[in-house]
Amino acid sequence: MIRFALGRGISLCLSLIVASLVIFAVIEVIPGDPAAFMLGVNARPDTVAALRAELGLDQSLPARYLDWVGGMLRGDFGTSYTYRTPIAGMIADRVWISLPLALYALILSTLVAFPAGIYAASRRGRAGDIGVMGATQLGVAIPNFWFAMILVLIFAIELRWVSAGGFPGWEAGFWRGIGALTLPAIALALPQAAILARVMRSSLLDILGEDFMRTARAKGLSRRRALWRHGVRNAMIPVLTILGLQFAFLLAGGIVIEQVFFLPGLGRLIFQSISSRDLVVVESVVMLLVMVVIVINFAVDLAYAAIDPRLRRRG
Amino acid sequence: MFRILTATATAMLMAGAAAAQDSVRIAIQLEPPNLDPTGGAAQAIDSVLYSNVFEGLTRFEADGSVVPGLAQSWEISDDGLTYTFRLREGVTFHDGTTMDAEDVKFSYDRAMAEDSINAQKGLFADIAEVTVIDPATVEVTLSRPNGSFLFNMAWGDAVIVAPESVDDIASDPVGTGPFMFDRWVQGDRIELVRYEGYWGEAPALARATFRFIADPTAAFAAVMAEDVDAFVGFPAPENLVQFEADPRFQVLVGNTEGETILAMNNAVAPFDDPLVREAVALAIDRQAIIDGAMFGQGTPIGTHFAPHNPDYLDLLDLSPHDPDRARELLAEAGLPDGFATTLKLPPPSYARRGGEIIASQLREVGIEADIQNIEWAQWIEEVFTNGDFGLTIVSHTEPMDIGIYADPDYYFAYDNPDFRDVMEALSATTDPVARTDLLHRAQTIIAEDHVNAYLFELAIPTVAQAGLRGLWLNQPTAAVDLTGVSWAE
Amino acid sequence: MTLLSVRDLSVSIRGAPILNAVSLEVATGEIVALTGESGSGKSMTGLSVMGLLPEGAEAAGRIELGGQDMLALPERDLCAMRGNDVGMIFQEPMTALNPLMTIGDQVAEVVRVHGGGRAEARARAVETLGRVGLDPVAVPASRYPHELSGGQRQRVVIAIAVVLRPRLLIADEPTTALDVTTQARILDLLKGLVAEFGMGAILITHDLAVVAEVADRVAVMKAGKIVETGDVPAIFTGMRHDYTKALLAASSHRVALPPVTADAPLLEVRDVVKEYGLPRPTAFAAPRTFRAVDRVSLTVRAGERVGLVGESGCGKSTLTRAILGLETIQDGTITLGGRPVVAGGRVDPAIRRRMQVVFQDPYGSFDPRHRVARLVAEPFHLVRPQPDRRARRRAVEAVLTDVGLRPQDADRYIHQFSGGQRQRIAIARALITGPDLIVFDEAVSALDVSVQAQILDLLADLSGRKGMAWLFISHDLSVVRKVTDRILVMKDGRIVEEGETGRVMGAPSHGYTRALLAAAPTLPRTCREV
Amino acid sequence: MTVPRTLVVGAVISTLFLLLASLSFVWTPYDIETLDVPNKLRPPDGTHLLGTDHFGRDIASMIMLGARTSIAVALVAVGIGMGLGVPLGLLAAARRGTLLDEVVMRGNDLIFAFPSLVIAILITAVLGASAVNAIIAIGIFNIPVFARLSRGAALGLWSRDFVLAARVAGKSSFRISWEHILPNIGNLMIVQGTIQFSLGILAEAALSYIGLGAQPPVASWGRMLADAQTLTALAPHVALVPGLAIVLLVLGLNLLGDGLRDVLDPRLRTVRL
Repeated sequence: MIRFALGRGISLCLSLIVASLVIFAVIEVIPGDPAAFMLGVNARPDTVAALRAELGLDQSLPARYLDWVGGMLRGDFGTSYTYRTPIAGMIADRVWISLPLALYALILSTLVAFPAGIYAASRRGRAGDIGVMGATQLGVAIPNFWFAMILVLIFAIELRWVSAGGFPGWEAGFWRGIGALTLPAIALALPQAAILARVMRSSLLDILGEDFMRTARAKGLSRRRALWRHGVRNAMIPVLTILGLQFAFLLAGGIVIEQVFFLPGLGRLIFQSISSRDLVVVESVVMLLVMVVIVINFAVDLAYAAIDPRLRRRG
Repeated sequence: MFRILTATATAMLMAGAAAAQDSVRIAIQLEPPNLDPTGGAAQAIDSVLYSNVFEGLTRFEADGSVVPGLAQSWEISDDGLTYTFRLREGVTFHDGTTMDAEDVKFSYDRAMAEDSINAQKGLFADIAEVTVIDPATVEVTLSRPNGSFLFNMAWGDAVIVAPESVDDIASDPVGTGPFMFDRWVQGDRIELVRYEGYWGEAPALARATFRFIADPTAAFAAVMAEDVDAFVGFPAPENLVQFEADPRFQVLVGNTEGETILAMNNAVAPFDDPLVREAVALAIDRQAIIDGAMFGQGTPIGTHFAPHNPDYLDLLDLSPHDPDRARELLAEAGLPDGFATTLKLPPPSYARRGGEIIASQLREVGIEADIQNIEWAQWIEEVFTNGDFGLTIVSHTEPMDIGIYADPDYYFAYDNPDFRDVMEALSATTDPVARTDLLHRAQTIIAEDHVNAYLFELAIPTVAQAGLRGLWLNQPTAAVDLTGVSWAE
Repeated sequence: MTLLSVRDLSVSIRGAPILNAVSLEVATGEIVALTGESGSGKSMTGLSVMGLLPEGAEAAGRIELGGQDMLALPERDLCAMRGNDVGMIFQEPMTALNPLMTIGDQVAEVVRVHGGGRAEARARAVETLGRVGLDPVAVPASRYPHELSGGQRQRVVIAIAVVLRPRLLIADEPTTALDVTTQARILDLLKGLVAEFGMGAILITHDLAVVAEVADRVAVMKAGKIVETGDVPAIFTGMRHDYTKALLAASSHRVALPPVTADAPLLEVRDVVKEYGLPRPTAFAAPRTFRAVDRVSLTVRAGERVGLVGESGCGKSTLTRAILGLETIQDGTITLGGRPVVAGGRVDPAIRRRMQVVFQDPYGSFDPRHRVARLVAEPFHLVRPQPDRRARRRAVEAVLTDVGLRPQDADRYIHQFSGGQRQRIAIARALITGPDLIVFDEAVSALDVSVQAQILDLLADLSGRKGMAWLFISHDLSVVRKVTDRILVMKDGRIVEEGETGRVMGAPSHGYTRALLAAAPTLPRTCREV
Repeated sequence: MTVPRTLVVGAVISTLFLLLASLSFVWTPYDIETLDVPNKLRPPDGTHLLGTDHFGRDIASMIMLGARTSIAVALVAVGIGMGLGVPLGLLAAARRGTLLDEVVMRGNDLIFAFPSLVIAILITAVLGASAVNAIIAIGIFNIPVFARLSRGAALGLWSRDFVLAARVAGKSSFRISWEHILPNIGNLMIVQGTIQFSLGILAEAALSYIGLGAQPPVASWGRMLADAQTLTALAPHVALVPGLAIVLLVLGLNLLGDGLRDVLDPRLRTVRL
């Protein structure tokens, strides 16, 4: 097991290094000078030059890259050009919105998808199955930002059940925070739940055809018990892959949803930083997202080994 | 399944608590990048802090006039070179330190310094020396007479700061204003509280929260769901008709100092030919743009001057909407079947939506405008600094900025010695009647020369709770002055 | 006392008839065999008794077990009986167990489902695993299925079926997927359990030799009907139904192999070694290797028919792939007509042209998207200069007729042919370049007994007409003895015995060969002369 | 051989949009270039089947032109994904176990690690927002999907007997990949291609919704939605119509994909990311 983790660990570090190089290279090429932008239209060349020096923009590229990566390893993402506050702090506040949102959406989608997938698989071909599959076809086809617009229109503006967006901050009470994230989470969760339900159903149907399910029935287990005791656990493996990938998509999908619900999460931070050419913030946030995704993939691999003994010994 | 889920969520949290009577939640579109008005050009910094947290020697009033601020009174020498300011007594900064002449000298020297990052360094260009006479008196001597010096010192970039607190002013501002900075949750809100030790009349409000909502739908939803008490600069003019029809709200539509223009690159063919520029101006139907892009909000302008300013001259008849005449002019200029050019549009909706309408109007007369939507940073680099553009749309929101036509290096590169002479004369005279006449001559020159196609003055709609009083109607400078704001009983 | 009586059982799935008025009786302590070719409905009969018919199946008739008609019972009562009163064993041990549960838990589950407590279930599981021959020290109950061999897994499946001492045991082809020696031990285990627990048993198998060795009575099925039943071994001499006779004849079919004078050596394999790297047990231990082929030498002379026999895992397929140049070898040389098969990492086309192969799986050895003409002509890729279109067509048609197919079959797709016909096409593909040596890698193992016989006759005929040599590789001794002049027996990567087929079969010198011959079930002597 | 219902419904919807898109090259009910601001935001009625938008343009014509953009962007993006991804996957499978295989797979994981939207934002920030850049962004994201899928399928085939027979016949791994492997994974690629096509439509809509897709005067459903956002209360049809168009086309393509899979080869392993 350790060797398995070690092997994956090395490839993880390698991908992180390559990812940081790619991100830095792409972002440095973006036209537009942050200093000129900050000082606005009437600024004079000498003022702009002074600001560039202050922000360290005049150093050579390799120097800035090493400075950035070195800082990141120490947990210091550098200071934002426009906000002039440490980026780590900015990211910290916003991570506490994007991450819970993604987690909330993942929980919602799993809570809906698992029962739906299992129900559809157990009623294969009958009305229940066709109904669920029809709903998932629709769920996959609806763009989540459009669905978000409709949710806001109905629940926030017409019925005024919940605030139209914004985030009161976790200090304003855990449940108020959750309340603010409910609509966005539902909008984010819809397409993912549809995909997860379909994967759950098809992987369960594959398993139901396996020989050991017939052995279970021969032992005297009823159809339902055989499904739950043997079927679901074996069906988890392909579902796990999709869950791992989905969390990464939820993080990214959040970028659009945060726009619609004006949640101050990582998504909006990326947008604001790109439009104000706050390059170092963009680099750091994108790097963080990529790190989270790679770590999640790593976790999914470990979870594989946990569930499937065949992987554990092979090492 | 979904229904049960949302029902339980709502049971836990009814709509946000109604605003207490002495506090207010103001929403504006953009969040200030930092809280140092002397260190950044972003208007959002002044919107939140001007007159609320920071004050200068002089101050803008709601109608745009300049009144005494921290300077109680002043005398100007006959040759107009020496200004002696008498400061108010007993003024303290929010950290308790007293405000005196030393702080004024420190603030101006800091702005004029070699490594200063003050966005409007030009305002202080004429100052030769600042001398402290006594703690309550400071003398400023100019290198050459400047009629608008008092006007310039009212700008947000010229507020008075203290050496003791200037170092981390960007995230913890300390000024002399009626409100103190309390908290900044980046990306979401800034909270100000009443400063008990304020030298002047105490404001009605005890607490003010600024929320930042850039997205038009979110803005509409926030106001409609009463999450905020007022939205200054509401980004979706198309929804104003709904707010006007709703008794809960009041809608105020004022003017800003923002002359929205279709700028032409005078340095590049074919825009170096006045006939072509006139053709472009005549091809434009201002009212269609105002209706289509701004849903009727905005006043047409014939020159680069704010219509609410007393010295404004109505020159709309110099550039009526006349596509046929425009085609004739193009033929005269040797371009019978028109030409192609680029139309670079910064992010605001007046540019993006206005741009689509202008492109189709220009197409009517044979001018093919290739639309390119770009970010502000790209606009500043490509258009403003490198002059790499044919046409662009931008709104100049700095007050009294007709002087930019005197600078040939300015992005639309207009080079007219007569105009420069008028501006020289203007800065030398302080007599109001002479100044009005000079301003009229300046406006007429740039209108007749069709330097740019002058579209409309950018309106600023504000949607607020019906019971809120004292909000500014117009925006002579970028500011949400809360000093006079209160709740009606 | 009749334990189970099946009366006129008819089953159809979505309208297609599968079983037609099947009647069968099993007494306590008696083993009844159900035999017949694939598709005759024998497995479906077993599943009907268990009440595990697939979706959309309708069954009519009566299945009485201990006085109760299983077909009339509600699902809940059937569940109560399965595993308790009637147990079942399946053919494919590799996939019959849940990979994520330990073998102990899977056996204990049967006891728990039928009301046993947790401790009692665990105890009976360990006890039953021991009883089926799994040494608790070597194979503890905490092991996972993927850590066990095929034979060991089948023992776990048997433990699951018998842990609650059912009155009836159904075994559906329990040993088909196993090696000969493992098969013998599993059959002995089954006979022992039936006797000890006094169970009635139904043994479903297509192998008449297994029937002869294990069963008390046998029922022969053809197309969903029982055509004949009788006692063993009496049935083998006095059978009445002609289908049964044909079935028996095919099993004991003899091939007339024309004699041939073997002259100059053709294929020479000298001290070949093939090793595979194994994953390192711990991160820093030296890398271990597994030696699949250990210093093997063999020669095949032109025109000679050589057989290579061994159980799965003895390295014979690795040796085959090495000979064909599909695997690199660590040591030793392989030459054909004196010249090395693999020169400098590249296969020498001139040499490769003279050696061809026929694989086991008739369904897998052809690209489903190409027509037969293109499939058969593929080896022409080795021929320099490439024959033109018309020459290729003529060659394909000629070789198709050689193997007993019609020239126009060249334009059809592979899925339009039966298993036997596909092997004929595979042989045609091997013949097209007129090779000196053909390697048959388990070429007939996947075929039914009757089809197998026809293919072996075809080979004999071809050997006479074309005179090419072949290396016939198989785990099935009875097939290899029919088509070879000389036999090599392989065990754990080494050749343990070599010699003339008759001599090796009659008086084997190596102990392993003797064990192999003893384990292989054989038809009773009396019927072989028929 | 009864053609499954899903295939028929999917095919009908998809071809309907294809026809609409190609028709828009030649004719649209109104010319969307000329604006007609006075009668903006008119609800659907006789003259304007689907009403007019905030500039007075005919929404039906905008939908037709938008269909052209969406289909073009998604088609080319899938083309890039397949064109580069499949050969990569085949190469990795042919050289399975070697360094090349490892590099290709690690590269895929890396592209997967970048959330697709972030790639799009980075590209459009560098090259500016346009339909072409949307194609590049979505295309890049499709490459690993096809590479991983084709490698998986090809690996399965390499162990099959008929490939061994081809190796025995002396064919090089490149020739085998071309003659035997590619045709046999063709079905899977077609079915996955349809699914990626529908995902491409959604991705293009999302990109142009946040302003990174096709720029005016090129019509795009995503941008219609973004413009209509503030009008949902005032004129709901402006926001509903483009949304429904997206849902319908994506639904149609998904049904087509599922139908194709059932017809071509029910056992295919398609993955929906």
